Amino acid sequence: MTDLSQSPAGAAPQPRKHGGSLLEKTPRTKKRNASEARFKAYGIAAITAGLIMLLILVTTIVGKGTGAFQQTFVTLKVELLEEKLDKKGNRDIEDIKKVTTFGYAPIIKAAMEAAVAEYGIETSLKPKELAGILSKDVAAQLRDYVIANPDQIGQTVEFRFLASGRVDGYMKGRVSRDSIENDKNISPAQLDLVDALAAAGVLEKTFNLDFITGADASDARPEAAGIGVSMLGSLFMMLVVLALALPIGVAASIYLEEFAPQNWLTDLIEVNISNLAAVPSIVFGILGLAVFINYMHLPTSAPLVGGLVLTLMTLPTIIISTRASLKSVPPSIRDAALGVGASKMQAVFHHVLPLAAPGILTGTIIGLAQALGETAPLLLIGMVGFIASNAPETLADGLLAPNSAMPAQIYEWAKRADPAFYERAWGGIIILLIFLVTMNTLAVILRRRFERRW
Amino acid sequence: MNDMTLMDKTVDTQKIKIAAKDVNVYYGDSHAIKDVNVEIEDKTVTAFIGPSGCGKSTFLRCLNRMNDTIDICRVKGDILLDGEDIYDKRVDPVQLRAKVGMVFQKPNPFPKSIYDNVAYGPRIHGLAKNKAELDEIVEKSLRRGAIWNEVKDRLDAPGTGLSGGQQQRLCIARAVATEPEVLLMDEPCSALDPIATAQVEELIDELRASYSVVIVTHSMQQAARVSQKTAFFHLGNLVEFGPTGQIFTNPEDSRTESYITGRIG
Amino acid sequence: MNDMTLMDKTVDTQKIKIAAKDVNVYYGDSHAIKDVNVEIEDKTVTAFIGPSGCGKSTFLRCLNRMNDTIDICRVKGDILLDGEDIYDKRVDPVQLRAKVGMVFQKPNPFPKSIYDNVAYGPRIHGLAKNKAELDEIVEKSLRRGAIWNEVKDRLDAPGTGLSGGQQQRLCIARAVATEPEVLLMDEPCSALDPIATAQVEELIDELRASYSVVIVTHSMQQAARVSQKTAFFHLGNLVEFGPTGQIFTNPEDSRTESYITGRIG
Amino acid sequence: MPTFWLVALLLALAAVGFYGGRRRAVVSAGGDVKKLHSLPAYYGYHVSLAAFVPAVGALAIWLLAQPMFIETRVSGMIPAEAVPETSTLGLVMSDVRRVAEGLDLAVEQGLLTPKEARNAIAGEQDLRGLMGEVGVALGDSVRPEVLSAAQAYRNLSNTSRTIMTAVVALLAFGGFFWAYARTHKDFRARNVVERAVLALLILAASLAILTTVGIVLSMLFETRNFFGLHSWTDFFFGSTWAPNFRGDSELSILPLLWGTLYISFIALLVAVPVGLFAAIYLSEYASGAVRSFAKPLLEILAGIPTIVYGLFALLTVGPALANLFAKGGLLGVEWMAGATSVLTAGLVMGIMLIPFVSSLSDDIINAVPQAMRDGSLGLGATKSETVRQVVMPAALPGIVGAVLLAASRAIGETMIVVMGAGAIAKFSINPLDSMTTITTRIVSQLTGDTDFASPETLVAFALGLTLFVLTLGLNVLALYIVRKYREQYE
Amino acid sequence: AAARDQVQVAGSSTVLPYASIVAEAFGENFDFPTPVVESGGSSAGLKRFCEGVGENTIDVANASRKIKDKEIAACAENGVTDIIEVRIGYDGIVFASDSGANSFEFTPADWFLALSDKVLVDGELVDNPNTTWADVNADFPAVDIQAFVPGTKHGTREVFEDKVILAGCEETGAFEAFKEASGGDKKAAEKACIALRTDGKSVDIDGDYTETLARIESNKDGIGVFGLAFYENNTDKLQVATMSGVVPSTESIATGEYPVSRPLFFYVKKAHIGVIPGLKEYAEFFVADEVAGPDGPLAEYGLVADPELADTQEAVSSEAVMGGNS
Ligand SMILES: Nc1ncnc2c1ncn2[C@@H]1O[C@H](COP(=O)(O)OP(=O)(O)OP(=O)(O)O)[C@@H](O)[C@H]1O
Ligand SMILES: Nc1ncnc2c1ncn2[C@@H]1O[C@H](COP(=O)(O)OP(=O)(O)OP(=O)(O)O)[C@@H](O)[C@H]1O
Ligand SMILES: [Mg+2]
Ligand SMILES: [Mg+2]
Repeated sequence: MTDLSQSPAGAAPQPRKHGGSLLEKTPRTKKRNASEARFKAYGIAAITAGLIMLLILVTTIVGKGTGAFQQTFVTLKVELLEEKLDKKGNRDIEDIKKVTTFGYAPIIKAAMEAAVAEYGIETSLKPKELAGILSKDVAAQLRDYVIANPDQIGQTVEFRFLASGRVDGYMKGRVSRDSIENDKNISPAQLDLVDALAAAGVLEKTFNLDFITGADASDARPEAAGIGVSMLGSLFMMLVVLALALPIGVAASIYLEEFAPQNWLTDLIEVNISNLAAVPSIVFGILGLAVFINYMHLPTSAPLVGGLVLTLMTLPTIIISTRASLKSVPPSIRDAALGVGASKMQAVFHHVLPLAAPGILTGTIIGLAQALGETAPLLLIGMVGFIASNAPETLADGLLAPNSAMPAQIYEWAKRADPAFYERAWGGIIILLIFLVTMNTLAVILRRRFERRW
Repeated sequence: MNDMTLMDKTVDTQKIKIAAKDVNVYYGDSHAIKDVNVEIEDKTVTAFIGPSGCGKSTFLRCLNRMNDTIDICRVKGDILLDGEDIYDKRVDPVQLRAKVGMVFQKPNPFPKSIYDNVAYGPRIHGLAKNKAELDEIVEKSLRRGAIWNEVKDRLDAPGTGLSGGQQQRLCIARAVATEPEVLLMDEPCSALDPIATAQVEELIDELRASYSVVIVTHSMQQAARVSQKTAFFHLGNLVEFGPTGQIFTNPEDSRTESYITGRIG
Repeated sequence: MNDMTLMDKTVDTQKIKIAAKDVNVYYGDSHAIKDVNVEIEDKTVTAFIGPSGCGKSTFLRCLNRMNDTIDICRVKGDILLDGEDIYDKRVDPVQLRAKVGMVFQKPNPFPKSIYDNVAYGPRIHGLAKNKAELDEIVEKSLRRGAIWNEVKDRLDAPGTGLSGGQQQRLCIARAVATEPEVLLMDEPCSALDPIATAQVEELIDELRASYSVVIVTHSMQQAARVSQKTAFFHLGNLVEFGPTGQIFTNPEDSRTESYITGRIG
Repeated sequence: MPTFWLVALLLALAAVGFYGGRRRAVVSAGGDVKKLHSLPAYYGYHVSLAAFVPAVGALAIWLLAQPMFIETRVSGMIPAEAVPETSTLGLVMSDVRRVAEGLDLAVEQGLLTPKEARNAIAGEQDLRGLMGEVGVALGDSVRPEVLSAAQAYRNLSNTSRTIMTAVVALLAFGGFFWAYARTHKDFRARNVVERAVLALLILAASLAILTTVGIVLSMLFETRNFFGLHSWTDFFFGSTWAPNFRGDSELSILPLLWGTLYISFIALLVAVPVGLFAAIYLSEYASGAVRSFAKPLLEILAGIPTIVYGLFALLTVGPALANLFAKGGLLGVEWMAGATSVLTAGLVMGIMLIPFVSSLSDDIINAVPQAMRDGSLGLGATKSETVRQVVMPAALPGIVGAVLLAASRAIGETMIVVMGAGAIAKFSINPLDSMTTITTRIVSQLTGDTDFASPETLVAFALGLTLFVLTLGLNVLALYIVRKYREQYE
Repeated sequence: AAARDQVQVAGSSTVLPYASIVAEAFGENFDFPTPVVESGGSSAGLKRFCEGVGENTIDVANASRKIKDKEIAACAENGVTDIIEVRIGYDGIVFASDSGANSFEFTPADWFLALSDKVLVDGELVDNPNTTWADVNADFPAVDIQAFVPGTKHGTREVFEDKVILAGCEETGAFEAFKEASGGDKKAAEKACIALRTDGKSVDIDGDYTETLARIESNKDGIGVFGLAFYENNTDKLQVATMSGVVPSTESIATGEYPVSRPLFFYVKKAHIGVIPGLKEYAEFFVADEVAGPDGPLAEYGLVADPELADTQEAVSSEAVMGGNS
């Protein structure tokens, strides 16, 4: 019976030689502690490395992008000449609309000449060159105003106009007199004019809300481009992704992890899901184009389609992380619930799921972050390009009207020739990150509430 | 606490609550329970005794199909509860487990508050109409689990932050809160001091009035004290099953005798 | 297995192995251990007894700083091992725990094979030069844990697939495999049958020859059987500490007496 | 918006059903909840589901089928000669739809009475102007055939709407009363509801299969076209990737595959150790405060648009490596030709992938029960030993999942590769050489200016499909490994 | 499906800036909504264009090359038969280096000698031995050859290959040598001519001109291939090289003096005219004198105006389809 009797020669076992004092570390302890310290140092190094990278990236982004939040404006008095805008003089809106933006050029030139005269600025510039310091957006701004207020024709109205991208660059120090040597878009004389106008207080650099709320503008007028509309596009897409990917992903994981019988079919599904994670995002674009647009006839360039495609792309991420965390809930918890007569479903929803919530939220954070920054699949469903629509007014509009998305917008801007867009691209990235951080914060707070160790 | 007061026990014959017929259990290839036949009576406390690893827990877990959750575990044979085969396809294990409650060998409180631990069962079974009733159930159960005094001031504290014995009693309270018809208790007093043990034994005795209780224990004294019937398991076999008095005083099988007198383990 | 053979015990005075001075332990705001002073001798078995939730485990865990792992737990006071403060900044808890081994109240085998469970400690401490030596240590430890016979054919099976009592013995084997100078055992026999209990008690007795053993138990008989010194805890206080014989036969404090005679819990 | 109201009605019915079912169950048990088979709420859900699900299903099917049905009916009405030579029936139909929609809107806004709308005759009114007013722009003035078709379209839709409403309402009420009638204290409401939920769960899981089928189908056809134009031996076994505009290009996947594997490998070489150590530090060593800010911060790395990483690779990492390894660099070696290399892209991609590994692993490691750690620490193990030998093996399946996710992302990344690794497909073991990956080639061949029916473009589909099959193989392998080494605690 | 009310355009990213300028102005001046202009490359644009006729297909495809016969066939297969081809002008392709670095005066032969995989040395075809520009042409400074050329997906690459490398190949006589080597096969010789070296001297750029610019900024010796419009917007950072002695500008390209340029097109689905509101107006507006003419905003941005714009205007307003009754 006694196993003990087999211990050698009945002699009382001698205790192992432990190092004498606790305060003195044995060589082995020293070695192990060293390895412990190394291990910990690796951890610290890993975190620090990650955080330093983040810091570098974020400082780069902020450094390059903050300029986008400021813009140079020129305040001008404009005489809305009747003979140019309403030749017939009958204020018929149809007639007024016939004057295209090109027809507003003389008015703008005149306004600039008047300003030069008013402030006593001496310049050799021709009227066209004078107007060259203003954005090309100015004509559209004026035309919109006139169409909205036909009764103002003939009056002199004060406007706040965008300065052209080059002028703005000059004010921000991006453009210098040296750098424009070969530039045919702006001349040193124009810069003299800018200096004079700035001195007169007509031209100033202020915070630019339009960048945050506005829509894209064409390549010819970087100063007018904003990210607001595409931000809404992203928002609607994220809503779709969140509303679909999270419940579907969690549901699928629960089935696979808790209910599915172990057989080839579930193995197939399992392998399939991890494989979907490895499918390049552009392939999801191909799929979206084929299924949602060509087959289901959903509109192109619609955030709804973008959201659906991104949902499919995000699902594997959420499923993989959800499954991993479901797996890590100890079986004793399930037993305890089943033991008091809970059904499997109840055990899962009442106990396992809350315990797995941190992992699920992590998957959601990462999946949504990925979805938020993705451009490639949007390329194929028509959300990348020049989509300068207005801000959607209704939910249906938001989902179905053509729109772009922040990363697509940023990507487009980064490609454009005018360096002024480059600054906006970085500004856009700042906004994207703020968007991301806001989105994450919610999830992180939620996750913290679920975290516990047992 | 005198040792063996066996002969005092009245052994009334009660209706059979659970009948196990030729039950065999396998963990993968290993044969853990071998041809066990046993009849557990209503309004009776049945004790399972036997050396560690002989299959008591395994068999106990068969009685409310908790073995379903172990992938590699296969159960053969019939187990009838009130004459119905609990392994029948049509049987809903959930309903079964609501009838046949369980206290596990290792205390496993939910990582929730003490209150929620106990209230969980009544909640999912709809045993309380309102909060007040639920409070009452919780208090009553905790009292029956002999832990009310220790936790009444910290019902919101997590159940996992209790001491070992407290967790064990919490699990007992949790199990009785759902008022099962049969209560399976796997070493419910292993971590309890004598007083708490006595209280739990009192509870068992009280439960016997209306329910059937099966208790696994390593303490011969305890088996003798609380049970009317005793089953002795050895290496997966049910060696002997009979009135507690008889088993302890006059076992038929030599192995039973050896175990009771402390010669085999 | 006769009950109380207390007076047979020789109570030699040994050198003090662990001295606790004014130890206070808090879980958050709750005060779990209050001003405990105790001196644990070398080559002696010390039993901690007391009702469930009185702080035995908490105090035990102080002795090898396992409480460090509980965030909300704060320990005040001095605990000296061989005259050295184990809470000193310079003390490496790892080295401390190698000296002061522990068997936990809830068996917690690693999700590894039985062999690896036992070999883990010797491996990290470099106790075996080669595989053969390691095999030997594992076998010896499992034998000492009184579980060798049950598991020798399935050393590769996962330790988590054992029965409750087997897991407990596995954990004992795991703890003795590292040959600590002090072994803290938190209810090591709670899930064991009498035979296995006797084997473990024999082991404890054997260990006493060279080590210091602290055992938490709810069984007064066990305390009486194996220990030379007994400490009685109540509601976080160390009520009485002295030679086992004296505590059980002639307690000074009325609470001790009540507990031993089964009146308070 | 009748559909909207219909859905609202269904929702209302579901709500009523919930309370009704619950009440009925409670009443049938004589007010004693304990006598019920299931919790009262389950009876409520049961009636709700019975009222809602079939009706909504019918509604969805109807809404999908109705346009098709009406379209065929209406297009049958358009005489063949009414379709302009250059146009198609489909386009005329879209005009019809637009006019119908315009009429609807006009009626809605009170510009036309319903009767006028029904009887409007093309040419009599300026319908185009009218439509313009309600916001429906027409390309041309309304032709009579189109107008009458549009009117028929409206009629049909109205009838169909009415029938649909009737059918849906019937189903809803039918379901409602059927379920309501079945509601009784012994009715196994929980089981029924749970079975419905399970069906939903299965549905969700099958979506993965559907997606896969969709992906394969959407690429299979073009892939077949590709192999019709280009020899498969060259594609699979050739050694050169050199598309050109003249056709007859060499398009072999092998150099791309090599680049893909190489770049992903380097990225993982960065991300896995850093991510794992970060996770371990966060979950085992870091204080709560450190953890609660470091983890979300690291997660931002996953959300920085890849274009930023691309530029970072291009402008910072690439030149830095070139400073070291290129000709005239600090090390005086000439291992690097330009600023782009596998290493550049791999390093930068690795940074992006850190949170994929760190955050997920952190959650998994954190979920390992404390008792495991205690067991190890109690034996005198150091924290690192505990982590390496007890915690990590227990967390392995989850960690493998995280690493696979990172690997998947690495394989799928484009922008960083384009900007960091260059665009040259070549076999080389020098990590300082430029290479490219399958994914970037898919993107560039798809978005380029080549002839869309040429093999140079179609190869994108073949690449996509092949990659799909390859990763499938890798995943099967990973599944096998995880199964084999899984350690279940407790 | 609700009716679509805006013009949908997709295609070449080279045409995108021009199309976006037009779309913006179109939206401002007409009651129609601003057209949606997607990018994604000529190939993808034409592919979607040819997917069929109907609302869920695009109306206009932008292309930086002429539509290919095979594509027309594929279009026809899907029912897209009447296509209006509109040439909007020319895109000049220029060679530029960092404004602070050396300036160059190239001939096609220089480029061939610098970048070709094989060159003719003493009548033998050998692996390109040239490592510095001085090796290529004694007049050039002795800086390392580092050229950033468009990736093989870019239409620009085709022009670069045809008008520079191939021309250089013929100029240096290598073409004949290649032809001889391949047994008189002209096609094979052409292919051999345009094969660029892969030792890192010539770097394919798969991104866009901003990437090329960034590469040049981080490697001052680099010379890149750009679109004229891009160069004109970045004159502060780049200096342009002459080709065969001609300075690239909208004028010199329009007159054909500067050889390296390519026409830009868009294609309109005739079937959609009259159905998609504003489609025809958009097409007409695009080629109107005030837009695409030499003084219009497109030219200002860098498009080389088409000298035959009047014909194009005429073709658009008469909806003349390709291949047919033009
Ligand atoms: N992790 C914890 N957090 C908060 N309170 C705790 C924690 N662990 C124990 N306690 C409390 O501290 C007190 C002492 O607990 P301890 O575990 O030391 O009791 P014990 O004497 O070991 O009891 P038992 O015999 O039941 O194991 C109890 O009131 C218990 O509820
Ligand atoms: N999950 C499992 N997988 C494999 N074998 C198991 C598992 N659970 C138990 N066993 C084995 O089955 C046999 C019976 O185990 P069981 O837990 O029923 O014993 P027990 O009688 O409850 O013992 P104890 O008193 O120690 O709790 C033992 O040999 C045990 O090792
Ligand atoms: Mg057991
Ligand atoms: Mg304890």
